[in-house]
Amino acid sequence: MSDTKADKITEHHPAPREGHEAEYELLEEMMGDIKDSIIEEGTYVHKQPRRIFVQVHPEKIRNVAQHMLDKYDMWQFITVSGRDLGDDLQACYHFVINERKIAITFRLNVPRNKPEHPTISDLVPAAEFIENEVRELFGIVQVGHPNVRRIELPEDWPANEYPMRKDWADPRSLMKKSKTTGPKEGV
Amino acid sequence: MQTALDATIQLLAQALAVFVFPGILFITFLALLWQWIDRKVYARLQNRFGPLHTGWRGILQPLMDFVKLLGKEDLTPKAADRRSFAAVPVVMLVLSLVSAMFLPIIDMDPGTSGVQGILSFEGDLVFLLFMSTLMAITIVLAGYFSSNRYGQTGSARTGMLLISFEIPLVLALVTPALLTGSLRLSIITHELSKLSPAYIWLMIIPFIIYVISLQAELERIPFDVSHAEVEIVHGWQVEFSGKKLAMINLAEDIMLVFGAGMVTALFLGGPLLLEFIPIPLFSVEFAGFMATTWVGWVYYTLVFIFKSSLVIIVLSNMRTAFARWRIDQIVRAAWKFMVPLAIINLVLVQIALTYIFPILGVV
Amino acid sequence: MARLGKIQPELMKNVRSKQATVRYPFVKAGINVPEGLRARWDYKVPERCTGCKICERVCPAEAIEMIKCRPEDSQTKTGFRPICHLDRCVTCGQCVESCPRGVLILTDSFEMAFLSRDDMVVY
Amino acid sequence: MTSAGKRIVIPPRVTIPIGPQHPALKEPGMFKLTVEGEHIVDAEVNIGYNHRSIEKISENNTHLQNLYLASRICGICSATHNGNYAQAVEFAAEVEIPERAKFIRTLIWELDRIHSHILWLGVAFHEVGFDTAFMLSWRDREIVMDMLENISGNRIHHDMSTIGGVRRNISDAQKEQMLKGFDKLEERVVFYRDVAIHEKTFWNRIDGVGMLEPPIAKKTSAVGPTGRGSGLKVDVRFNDPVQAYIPMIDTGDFEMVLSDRGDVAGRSVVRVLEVIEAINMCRWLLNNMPDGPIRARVRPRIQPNEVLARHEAPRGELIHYLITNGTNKPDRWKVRAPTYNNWTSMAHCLRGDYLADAPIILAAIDPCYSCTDRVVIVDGNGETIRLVSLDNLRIESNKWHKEHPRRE
Repeated sequence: MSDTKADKITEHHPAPREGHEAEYELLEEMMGDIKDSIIEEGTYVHKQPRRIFVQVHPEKIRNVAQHMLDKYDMWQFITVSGRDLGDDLQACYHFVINERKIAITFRLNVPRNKPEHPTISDLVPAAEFIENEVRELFGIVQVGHPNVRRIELPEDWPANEYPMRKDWADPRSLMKKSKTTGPKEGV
Repeated sequence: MQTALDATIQLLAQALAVFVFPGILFITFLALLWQWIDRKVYARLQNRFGPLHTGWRGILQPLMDFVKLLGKEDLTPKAADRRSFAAVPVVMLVLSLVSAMFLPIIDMDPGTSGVQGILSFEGDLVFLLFMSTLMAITIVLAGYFSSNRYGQTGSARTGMLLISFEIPLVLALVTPALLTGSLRLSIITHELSKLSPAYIWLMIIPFIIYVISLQAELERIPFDVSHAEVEIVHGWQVEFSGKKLAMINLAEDIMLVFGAGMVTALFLGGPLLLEFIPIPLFSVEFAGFMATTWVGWVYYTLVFIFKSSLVIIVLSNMRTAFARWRIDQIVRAAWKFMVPLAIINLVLVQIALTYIFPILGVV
Repeated sequence: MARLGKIQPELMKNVRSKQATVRYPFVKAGINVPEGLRARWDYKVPERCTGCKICERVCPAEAIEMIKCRPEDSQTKTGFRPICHLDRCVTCGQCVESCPRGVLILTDSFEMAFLSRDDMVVY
Repeated sequence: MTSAGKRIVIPPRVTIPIGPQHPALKEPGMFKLTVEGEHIVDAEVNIGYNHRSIEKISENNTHLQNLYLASRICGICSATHNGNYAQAVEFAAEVEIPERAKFIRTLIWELDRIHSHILWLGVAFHEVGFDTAFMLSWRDREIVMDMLENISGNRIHHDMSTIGGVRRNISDAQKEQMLKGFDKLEERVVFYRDVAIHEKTFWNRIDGVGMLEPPIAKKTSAVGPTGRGSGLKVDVRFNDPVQAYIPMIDTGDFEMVLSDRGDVAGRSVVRVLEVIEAINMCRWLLNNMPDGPIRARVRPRIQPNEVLARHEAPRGELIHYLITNGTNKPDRWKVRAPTYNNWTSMAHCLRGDYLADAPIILAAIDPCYSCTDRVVIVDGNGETIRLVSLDNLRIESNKWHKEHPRRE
C-alpha cells in the first residue's frame, strides 16, 4: 500500500489476507477457472467482510454466470445496479453464494457510445425485471433479453433519454415540478 | 251507500296495512334497525364502537347512508343493457318487499286461527321459497347486465351459491311443514305452538341448517364470495351507484328482515311468546284477545322484534367468527355435508314421528 | 386440528371488555402522547438565534427557509431568521439536532390540519 | 358440435386486471390474470406505477439528508432503510460505532420486524375476509407501535439511526415498560398463531395455495419469508450478521425459522414464528445492552469507497449499494427493496390457483410497492386493456363530465 495520491481517491479498498481467508480462497479459485473472463484491475476482496468485487469482460458475463451457477450453485441473485462513469457505463451484477456466505459483485464496463452486453436473464430468471429497468434508466442494452418492456418509466417517455445518467439535463423540469411548492398547475 | 262506505274504509285500512304498518314503511324501518343492530354487534365483537354519531348511538346511521346514497351520482356503464340494468334494483326491492309481506308480524285476519301476515294463503311457504330463488336469479342477471368482468364473476358465484345452499334451505323447511301438516306460514306457527315440548328435539338440526343456509342466502361472511371486495371488488354490485345502489342495499336489508322473520316464524314461534306457557290464562282466550284488540298490535310487534333481533345477533356473530370460504369449498361443504345432513334429518324426523314418539307417548 | 370458531372465546371476551378505539376528535382524553413526540416545529428561543442557516442547509425536505428578520422579531446577528413550511416538514428533527444553540424544538402538538397552505407557515 | 375440428372452450378465457387500483392492493401494482371460470391459467406482473426517482434525488443530497429520504422509501420498514443507509455510510467511512448504538439500532430493527409482521398478518386475515382477526391483530399491533413511538418519537418514521450511531437513548424506565409490553405481546401473538393454524375457514384458504417449490424459488431467487417458507436458508441476520446481531447469533439461542411447506401457509407460519423469535431477540437485546455513548462522530465528507450493505428487512434481504466519492454527497446509491426479487416468483405462484386465491397470494409475499402516473382502462366490449397516463385521464374525465352534465 503506497501512500500516493492515486491511491487515496480510488474506491477500491482491498482487504488484508488475515481475516479474509475464505474470500481470497474463492477469488483464487475463480481466477484459476475463468481467468480469461476476468480483468485483474478492479478485481479485489473488499475490506468489509464477505464482499468480493470482480471486473468482468462485458461479452463474457454469460460464461461467468454459467460457471458460477454450475460450480458454486450461486442461485441467489440480488440486483443489477447501473452506474455512469463518464466515458463508460457500468452494470454491477450482485450475487450471493449462500453456502460460503459471500456476496460477489460482477462489474462490467461498456462504452458509452455502444452500451451493449449479453443478457443473463435466461440463466437467472430473477434478473428479468431489473435488467429492463437498467436499460430504461441507463440505456445499457442487454442483447437477447427475453422480455423487453417498460418497467419504471411512463409509456410515453421519449427514447434516448436515460434519467439516471449524470448528464441527463431534465428537459421537461420534472424534478422541479415534483416539489410541493404550490398548487399543481392544472392540465 | 253503507256498503260503499264500508268498502272505502276497508280499502283505506288495507292500504294503511300495506303501506304503513306492518307493510312497506314498517319493514323498511325494521330493515334499517336490523342493519344498525348488525353493525353494532359486529363492531362490539371486534372491540370497536360501530356507528356512533347519528342519532342515539348512531341508530340513524343506516338511514343516513341510504339518504346519502340517494344523492350520489348515478352512473350506467356504456356497454350495459340500460333498461335491464335500471330495472334490477327495482325488481330486487319489489321482490324483497313482497316476500316480507308474508311475515306474521301482527294478526291481520283475526277470523282465522294463527297469526296472519298481510298476505297469507295456503301454500305460501312454497311461494316464499320461489321468491327467494327469484331474488338470487335477479342477482345473477344484475351481474350479467352490468357487463363488467368482476360483475360476471360475481354472478357466476351467486349461481354456484344458489345451486349449493338453496337445497338444504328447502329441506330444512320441510320439517316444520311435516310436523304441522301444512304449507301455510300462519298455520305452521300456530300448530307448532300447540305441540308438546318434546318436538323441540326434532327442530334443532333443521334450525341450524336453516340459519347457515340463510347466511349463504344473504351472502354474508363466510359465504360472501359473490361480492368479495378484495377479489372481485363487490362482484355483481360493482357497477351500481347512487340511487340504484341505495335500492339494492335496502333490498338486501329487507331480505335480512325476511330471513330473520322466517326463522322467527318457523322455528321460534313467531310473535307468540306467553302462549307457550302451559297455563290456562295464556290459552285460546288470551290469543283471541290479543288478535282482536290494539294490545296485540303492540305486543306481537315487540315480541317479533325481540325474537328477530336474537336471530340477527346470531347471524352477526357468525359473520364475525369466520373467514370467507372459497367458492369450491362452499360447494363441497354444501354437497358433502349440508345436503346429506338435511336428508338424514328428514329420515330421522320420519322415524321419530312414526316409531319413537308413539312409544314414548308424546302427543 | 383445524376447527371452526376458534376465535369465538375471544369475541365473548371482547363483548365484556372496553372498546379499544377512542373517540378521538370528539373526546380528547385517552390518547397518550409520549414524551419526546416529534411533531410541530417551533422557533422556541429566538433570542439565542444567530441566523447561521445551518438548519436550512441540513433540512432534508427543504422546509426551512431563512427570511430577513421582520421588525417585530428579535434581530439575529446575520439579520436572517428561519421559518418552517409545515406542508413540507417531515418532522425528522434534524434541524433541532444540528442547531448549535438550541433555538429550535419539535413540540408535541400533533394536530396539524389547516384549511390553507398559507396557514402552514410557522413564524 | 359434430365437427371434430371445432373445440368449444367453456368457460371462455377472460382477462381480469387486479390493480393498479384494487381493494386488495394498498399500493399500485398490476396483475393481469387470465382466468377460465375461476381458474387462473396465466398471470403477468406489471410494476413501476409509482416511480419516485429517489436514487436520482439522492445524488443531489448530503448523506445526512439521504438518511431521512431513505427512511421515507417505505412506511412500514422505514427503520430498516434508514438504518441500512446509516450502516452503509459507516462502512464507507470505516468507522466503528459504539456498542450501545449497535444494540439500540438492532432493537429498532427487530421492533420494526414485529410490527411489520403483525401488520402483514392483519392484511392476510383481511384478504380472506376474516375481518375480525384483522381488527384484533391491528389492535394488538398498537402495543409495539406505542413502544416505537415512546423511544423514537414517531410511530412510523422512527429515524432512529444516524450516521455514527443512534439519535436517542433508551432509559431504564422505557426498558422496564418494554419488557412488560413484550409479555403481553407474546401472549397475543401466540393467540394469533393458534387462530391462523387452527381456525378452519382461514387454514383452508391458505393451505396448499400458491405453491412455490424450492427449485422454482431458487431459480427466481426468492428472499425473506417467501424463500424461507419454501425451505431456502436465506436470512441475512444469520448469513451475514452485522451490528448487534453478531453477539446475538453467537449465543446460539436463536434459530432461523424455516418451513418446507412452500405454500401461503408456510409463509404465514414463518412470519408468525418469526415474530415470537423477534420478541425473544428484543428481550435479549434489552437485557444485555451495554452502557456507553450512543454515537460516534463521523466527518461529513466520506472517503471514496464502495459498499454493499445487506440487512434482513421484514420482507427479505435489503441491499444498499453505496458509492461515495470523497464529498458529502453519494456518487451512486442503489436500493434493492426485497419485494423486487419476489415479483418473479409471483407469476409462478398464481398459475393454477383459483381467482379467489389471488389476493392472498399477492399478499403472501408482503408486497411493498415503494419503488405515477398510469391507469388501466378496460373496454367492456373488446378484450383490450389500455394504459392511460394520469394527465390524459384527467382531460378525458373532464370532457366526459362536460358532455354528461349531472341530471338533477
